[in-house]
Amino acid sequence: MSTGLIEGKTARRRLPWGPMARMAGRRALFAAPVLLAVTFGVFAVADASPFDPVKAYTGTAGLTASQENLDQIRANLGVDQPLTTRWWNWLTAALTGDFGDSSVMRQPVADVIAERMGWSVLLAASAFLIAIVLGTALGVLAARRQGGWLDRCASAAAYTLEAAPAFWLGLLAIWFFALELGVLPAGGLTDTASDVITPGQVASHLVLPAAVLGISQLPWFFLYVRQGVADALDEDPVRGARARGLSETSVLLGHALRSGMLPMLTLIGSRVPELITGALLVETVFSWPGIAAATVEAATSVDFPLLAALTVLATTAVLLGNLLSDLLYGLADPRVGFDG
Amino acid sequence: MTAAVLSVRDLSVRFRMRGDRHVAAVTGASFDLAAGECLALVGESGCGKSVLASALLGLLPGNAQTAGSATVDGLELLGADERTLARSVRGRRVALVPQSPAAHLTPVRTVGAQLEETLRALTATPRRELRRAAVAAAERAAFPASHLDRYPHELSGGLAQRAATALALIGDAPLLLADEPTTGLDRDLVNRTVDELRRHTDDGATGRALLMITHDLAAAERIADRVAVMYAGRIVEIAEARTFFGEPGPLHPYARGLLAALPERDFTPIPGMPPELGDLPDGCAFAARCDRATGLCATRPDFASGLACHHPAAVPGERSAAHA
Amino acid sequence: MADTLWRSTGRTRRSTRTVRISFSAVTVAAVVLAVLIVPPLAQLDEQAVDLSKKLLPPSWEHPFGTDDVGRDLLLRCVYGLRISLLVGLVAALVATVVGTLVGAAAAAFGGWTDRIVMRLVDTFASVPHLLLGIFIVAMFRPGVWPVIASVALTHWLSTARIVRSEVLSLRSRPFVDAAISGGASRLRLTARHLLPSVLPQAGLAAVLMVPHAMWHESALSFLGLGLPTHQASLGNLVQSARSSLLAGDWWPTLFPGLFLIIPTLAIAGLAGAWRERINPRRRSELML
Amino acid sequence: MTRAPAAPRTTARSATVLELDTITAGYDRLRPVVREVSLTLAPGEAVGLLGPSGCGKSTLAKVAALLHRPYAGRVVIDGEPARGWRHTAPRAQRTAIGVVFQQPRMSADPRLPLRDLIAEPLRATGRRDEVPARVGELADTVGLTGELLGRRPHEVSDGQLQRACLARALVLRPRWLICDEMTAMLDASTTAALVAVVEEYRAAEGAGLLAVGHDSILLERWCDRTVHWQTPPTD
Amino acid sequence: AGCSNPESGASGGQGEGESAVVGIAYEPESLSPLLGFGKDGNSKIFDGLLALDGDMALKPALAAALPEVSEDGLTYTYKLRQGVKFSDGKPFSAKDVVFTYRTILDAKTNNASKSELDAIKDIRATGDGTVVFTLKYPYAPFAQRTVLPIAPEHIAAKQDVNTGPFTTKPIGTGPYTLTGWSKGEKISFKANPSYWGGEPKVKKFTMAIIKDDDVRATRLRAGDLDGAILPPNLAEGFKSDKAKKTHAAKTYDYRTVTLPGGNKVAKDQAVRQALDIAVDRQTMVDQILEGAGKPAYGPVPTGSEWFTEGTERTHDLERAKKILDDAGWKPGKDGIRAKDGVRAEFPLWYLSGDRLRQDHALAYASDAKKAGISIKTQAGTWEVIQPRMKTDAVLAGGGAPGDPDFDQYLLLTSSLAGDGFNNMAWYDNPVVDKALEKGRESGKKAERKAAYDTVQRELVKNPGYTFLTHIDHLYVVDDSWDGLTTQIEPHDHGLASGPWWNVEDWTPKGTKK
Ligand SMILES: Nc1ncnc2c1ncn2[C@@H]1O[C@H](COP(=O)(O)OP(=O)(O)OP(=O)(O)O)[C@@H](O)[C@H]1O
Ligand SMILES: Nc1ncnc2c1ncn2[C@@H]1O[C@H](COP(=O)(O)OP(=O)(O)OP(=O)(O)O)[C@@H](O)[C@H]1O
Ligand SMILES: [Mg+2]
Ligand SMILES: [Mg+2]
Repeated sequence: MSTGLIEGKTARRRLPWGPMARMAGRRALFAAPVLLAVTFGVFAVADASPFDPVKAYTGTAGLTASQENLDQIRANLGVDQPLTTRWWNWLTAALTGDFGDSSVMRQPVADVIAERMGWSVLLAASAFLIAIVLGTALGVLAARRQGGWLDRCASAAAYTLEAAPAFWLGLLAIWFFALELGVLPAGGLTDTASDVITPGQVASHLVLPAAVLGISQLPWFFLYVRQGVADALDEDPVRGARARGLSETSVLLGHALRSGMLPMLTLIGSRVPELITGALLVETVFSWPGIAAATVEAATSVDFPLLAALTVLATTAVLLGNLLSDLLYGLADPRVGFDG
Repeated sequence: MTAAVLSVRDLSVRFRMRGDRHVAAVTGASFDLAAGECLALVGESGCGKSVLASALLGLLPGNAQTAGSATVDGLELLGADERTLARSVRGRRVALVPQSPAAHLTPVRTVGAQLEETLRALTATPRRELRRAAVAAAERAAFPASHLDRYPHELSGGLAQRAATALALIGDAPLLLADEPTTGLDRDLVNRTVDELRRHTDDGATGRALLMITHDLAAAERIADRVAVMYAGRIVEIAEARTFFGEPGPLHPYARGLLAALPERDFTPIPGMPPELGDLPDGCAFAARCDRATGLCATRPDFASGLACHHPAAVPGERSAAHA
Repeated sequence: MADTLWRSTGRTRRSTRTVRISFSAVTVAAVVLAVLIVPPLAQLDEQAVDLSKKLLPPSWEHPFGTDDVGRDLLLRCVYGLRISLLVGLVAALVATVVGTLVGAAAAAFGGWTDRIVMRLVDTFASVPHLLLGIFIVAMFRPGVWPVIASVALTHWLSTARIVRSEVLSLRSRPFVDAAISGGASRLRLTARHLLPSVLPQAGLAAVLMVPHAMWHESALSFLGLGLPTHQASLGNLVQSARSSLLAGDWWPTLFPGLFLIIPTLAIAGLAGAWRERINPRRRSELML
Repeated sequence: MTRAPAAPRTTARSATVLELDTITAGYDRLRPVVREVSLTLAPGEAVGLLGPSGCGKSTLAKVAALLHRPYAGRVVIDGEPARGWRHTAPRAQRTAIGVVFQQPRMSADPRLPLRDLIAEPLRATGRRDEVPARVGELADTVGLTGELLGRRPHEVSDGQLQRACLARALVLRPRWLICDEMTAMLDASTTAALVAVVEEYRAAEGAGLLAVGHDSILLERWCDRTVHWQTPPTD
Repeated sequence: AGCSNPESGASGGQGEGESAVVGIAYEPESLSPLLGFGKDGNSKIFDGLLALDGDMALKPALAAALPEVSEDGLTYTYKLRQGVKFSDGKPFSAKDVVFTYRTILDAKTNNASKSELDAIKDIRATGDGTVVFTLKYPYAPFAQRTVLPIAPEHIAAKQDVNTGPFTTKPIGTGPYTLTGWSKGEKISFKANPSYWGGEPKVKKFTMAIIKDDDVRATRLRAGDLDGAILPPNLAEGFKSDKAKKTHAAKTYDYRTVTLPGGNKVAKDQAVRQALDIAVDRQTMVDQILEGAGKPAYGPVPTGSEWFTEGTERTHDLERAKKILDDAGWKPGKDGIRAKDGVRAEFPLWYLSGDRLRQDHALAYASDAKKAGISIKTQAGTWEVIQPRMKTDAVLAGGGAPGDPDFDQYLLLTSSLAGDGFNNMAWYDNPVVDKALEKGRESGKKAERKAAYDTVQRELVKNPGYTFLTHIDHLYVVDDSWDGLTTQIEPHDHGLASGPWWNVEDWTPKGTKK
């Protein structure tokens, strides 16, 4: 029945690279002003905050130090200059590749980031993967049998998890897996007594923090997938797919999930800030030598160079996350397009 | 007469509504569909045609209740569990061309992808061959292959209709339910599509049957063996297509009115309005609109010899028994 | 047709559904009553320290037991719920309203408005939440309102993005064409056709925000920037119960934990019922 | 000008036409669907548009209703060329044209009961007070009985929904009416009834009609003239 | 290690007890002595000229003997130990000592504790083996200050003192060398084989930095740690664990409430006296500290040789009420007293997040209420608290062992009122001022003792602070080493504190392998 003539024209629809590239380009252009605004904002807010860099720098010794001594250190650190000067100096130096020295870490910021960034990314990426995959899987299963026991348990657990601070989860996880079962190490990047970093050790030390961080991020993914899929299951396209005799799996994954996962894709981008917050807490609880844990310290000790660098990193992560989710969204829903 | 592909007995569907009321969308429908037969189901909008089709596929909304029985190949469809329906009824025993085809396609996937998926689910097409098979399936319903990579919202109304037909033809199901399969198509395409449907019915070695719900009486005349007329949830007449469209014409006053409303005939609507399905009269539901109605019509006429009317236009006995 | 045997097709469980709606409603009502009425009526001091009654297990005198400086936990839970609900509800409400409006506006206008607004949102989102929270709280005296502000201001971003992308997807539906041709202004289109469709998404975010805000508050307290740790808030109570739990005393954790979770589940239950009502098709049943 | 004049317009004011002037439109600049199509609709005139499926009739209808920006050409409504499209078109121009869309399921907001669906344009244009009277009157005309009005789109049949869509198109008393395959899924009786409704409306208001369809018999019987799409379908 | 966790077998190659992992709560800002690291001794990586032994007595370290002090107390001469090498193999000499002290005193050096060396006028090396300090004024406790670690000139001098790599990768003469510092995670040390005091038996020593008490306790229980510092309520949980021993270090660490001179109520002598006896110190020790501590009546702990016998106060609510009655503070309707229209109430701040201070503050407020004084507890960070210290009470902590001058001078001298965290209560008592000056300058022990007795008696008459408790620091450690002792500890938990102050002297129990 089919003719060769028609077949010539059936080359598959290619990914819309052009619009995607244009969107990415627009985002890249926007990134510069966003970064400028964010770093300046952070400098300004940190400057207006009551935290004192000198006090943080000197630690407990500063409590009994004389005022003269403190003033001298303030001048030495250069934090007595006005805010705009400091920001401008930082910016110009940063553009030449010099990110300054961190007063908290007592190390060049570039070194701090080089040493720690990788571990944070590893932790956050594994956690995110866990959250997305597990959340989606559970969400689909729960939506399939709305009101079933799995749905009820998982939903109640999701709201409970959302109410449970990451500290708590971490502590419980340590208590259960490291203490009661003794199967997983309780913290650190490697065994505390070991000095070498081997992939095996890192992997076993990664399990708990990544799981805790992942699970703390899970409720949003789970509940949005569940709601999206449940709604989609009630709509005509799914009715159509059912009528065609597709298997339950195809109906769920190929139709209900495909239409219902759109909010979840958005979450990929918009949960990045929460992920960073979570990483910050989890790194603290598990003594994970990542960079997120340094954020609070950098903030409360007004360590401008480190704070600015961390902000740049966080901003980049957020922008990339959002770009990724908008690209995925545009791909997943052709009606949205690549306009943003 | 060959064994019935579809056998419907006393099928009723009602919807539970707010305030404990019910809408009786289909009431006591009984008919058989033999292998190789094509039945056209006609009736005014809202009389329950689509609901009847949905009931056969187990695709009614959650507030629906069914009664009666319907069997295909000896398998009881009503009350079958979701698993049976999904694994061995839908697409495989009973295929559907839905009425709003665009709304029944998943908006975020291309037509081609949905065709290929259906092919994979219903036939043993190897992965490599999928595209080719999809093109062929599309071709059957006159869906242009160049539009396979379009998303449903990028299709014109007629294209979406053809896509839906293509999807329904894939499974080679013994029973094909086509709900308004010709909307949005020009006359050439209508003819082509209904011919394809007819061919599909005739081809089947094991015997296939077609239930075509349509308002397009010309198309019905073209392919249908018999015509069933539905009014207010009930089947009021089943007749041979030949006699229905030709002489002596339909017997039920309602069916006659329906034919008379055609633009090529009087182009005048049947006066009055169909009764609300939530509040049906005890007697003949058409009585209020019928110029032949008498006091007798306050009791409901039984469905006998293919007709449910106290005052048919001609004597039913003069026609050959229409239903199996 | 009385004799016809009707089979239902939907998997409806109406009875449990009503039970659950009423359970949720009663819980929410009880909670509201407890936090509004009990404290002013009781005139008890939830701060009263009595070192001789340290860590007593639940008893008639102290139904929830006492904490590690001998304060009555029942009283503290009720007071804590009062503050936490205030934080949770207000923060969730503000975040949801702001997020929904911004997201819907960005998508409804589209083009450059959308781009610029969303980059502003990104800018906001880029400063880590806790950091922004720390600064906001640090700049004011510690107290409830800075905490609420810091939680609300950092949490509307997800909602905004979700609402925006849903609206974007809705914007090209044919019924939008119909509305435009019916003379609907952009505002009307958004308010009447687009927003109601995304409300369930925003509502879910709001419900999730309630418990999240409560714990966010305690995270700030943990860093020394939230409510004072002696002040009873559910977050604080759960937080400070950690070490008691390690020592084997379960009640300082359990009761505040339940106080945190049960109202959340009840609110979620009501939100589910509401979603079902406004959803044109959902008729299966009420979910949590 | 939000309200169309009640009295039929006289052809004397030649400005009161709906004119599509060499319209080129589509969804891909390189391969437009509609190429240089011109069409003029005089007041009170009923024009049928016939053409093969997928040739671009609905696209043209959307252009005429100011819902789709053409790549080239202009639309003139009552002597005023359209300057904006969709939301940027002035409300008076948008509402001067009533549209019945091809697919009722897709063009109805699933959360509005039929009553609100019909009333929506009145509310959107700030004419709330007319709602009860006008909705009741129109529902009667198109044959929607009481209880149906309270149902949501997924609770009624496609034909019933199409009636509501027609009522919605008429509710603002537009001077121009575009019916895109309005009767495609309706039975003969309902078709005849709805055509009668439209004709009655046109007789009362003097509105012009563009009826898109495939059924040449119907269009010929219904319209003053029918136009056959010249260009072959794009694919 | 005494680890029960099978995973930590990876510590590899070490015999039982040759490696130790301890959990600590504080992390040094820097590891450079020039910036203040290890200024109180026991820095593991470094040695000072002198060191403190278990009884807090000075003993020679890099100096060959205790210093010779001139008659006028202005010149200190140290003979250096010969043959000591830095761990990089370079010899230690007098110029390293001179370099270290001069650099610390340099204005460009960001060392916040340089004022502790305020008395130094000059330091020089005479010959290779001797260093001589000259002081600006006689300063009796000066020798105590020379426990501060000596940095190698040949490395540190070449770098920026504030930011150079030496601040994180130091080299010293001490018993251990640093093998890694992963900030926020751990600091690890390896025994220095060429240590002048002999190679330590514990070959590997790791300090895991775990700020959260609960996490530390959990990891200790999980076998991840061999020892850890714990707050009293968590240490309690290890009582039944036979394999672990709890070491309670006596301290100078006190908790006190400042009664600021700028507050109308708190400056009233009757109020101060009443509060001083209205508080139930023993209950605080028993309930808040789980018995691990002592009531405090002043900065000097009971039992110290500097403590003035007879200044203990007993809890006596009735007398407290009477004092207030007599002074005209009359109870109002709600039980809160007032005098001349001034209600007896003031706020009390504590550092938020500090559980121990919070509990002390709450208990104090509740005791005060019984006497008719309303104290409203409030929490904040130091940024919030500091500007309010002149008028609001603060739950403060402090205490330095060694010389009584170290904290009493800063705490009580009126001229230091409002100077940072010195004299937080704005205490102003000329008698005390004079006695403090005397104690600081006099070289004679008896004279000094008399002076500090005066201070303590004055604090009974006019208690500008309500001292509450002296806190024992609790360390739970695996029982697999001999030789564990604790020093008397200061308020801060530096790296130097805990049973591991002399980890270099530990010997694994029952040397099995
Ligand atoms: N949103 C869209 N994006 C891309 N292509 C589209 C879109 N809408 C329609 N098309 C294509 O434009 C062509 C014309 O569509 P249109 O709907 O105008 O046809 P039509 O004449 O109304 O056909 P029918 O009679 O089948 O309704 C078709 O090929 C269709 O696939
Ligand atoms: N979910 C529902 N709830 C209540 N009533 C419904 C529901 N679905 C359909 N109905 C009613 O059932 C009746 C039959 O509907 P059905 O869709 O079968 O009509 P139809 O004969 O297919 O009409 P059309 O030709 O317009 O498609 C209609 O009156 C409709 O209002
Ligand atoms: Mg139908
Ligand atoms: Mg069309």
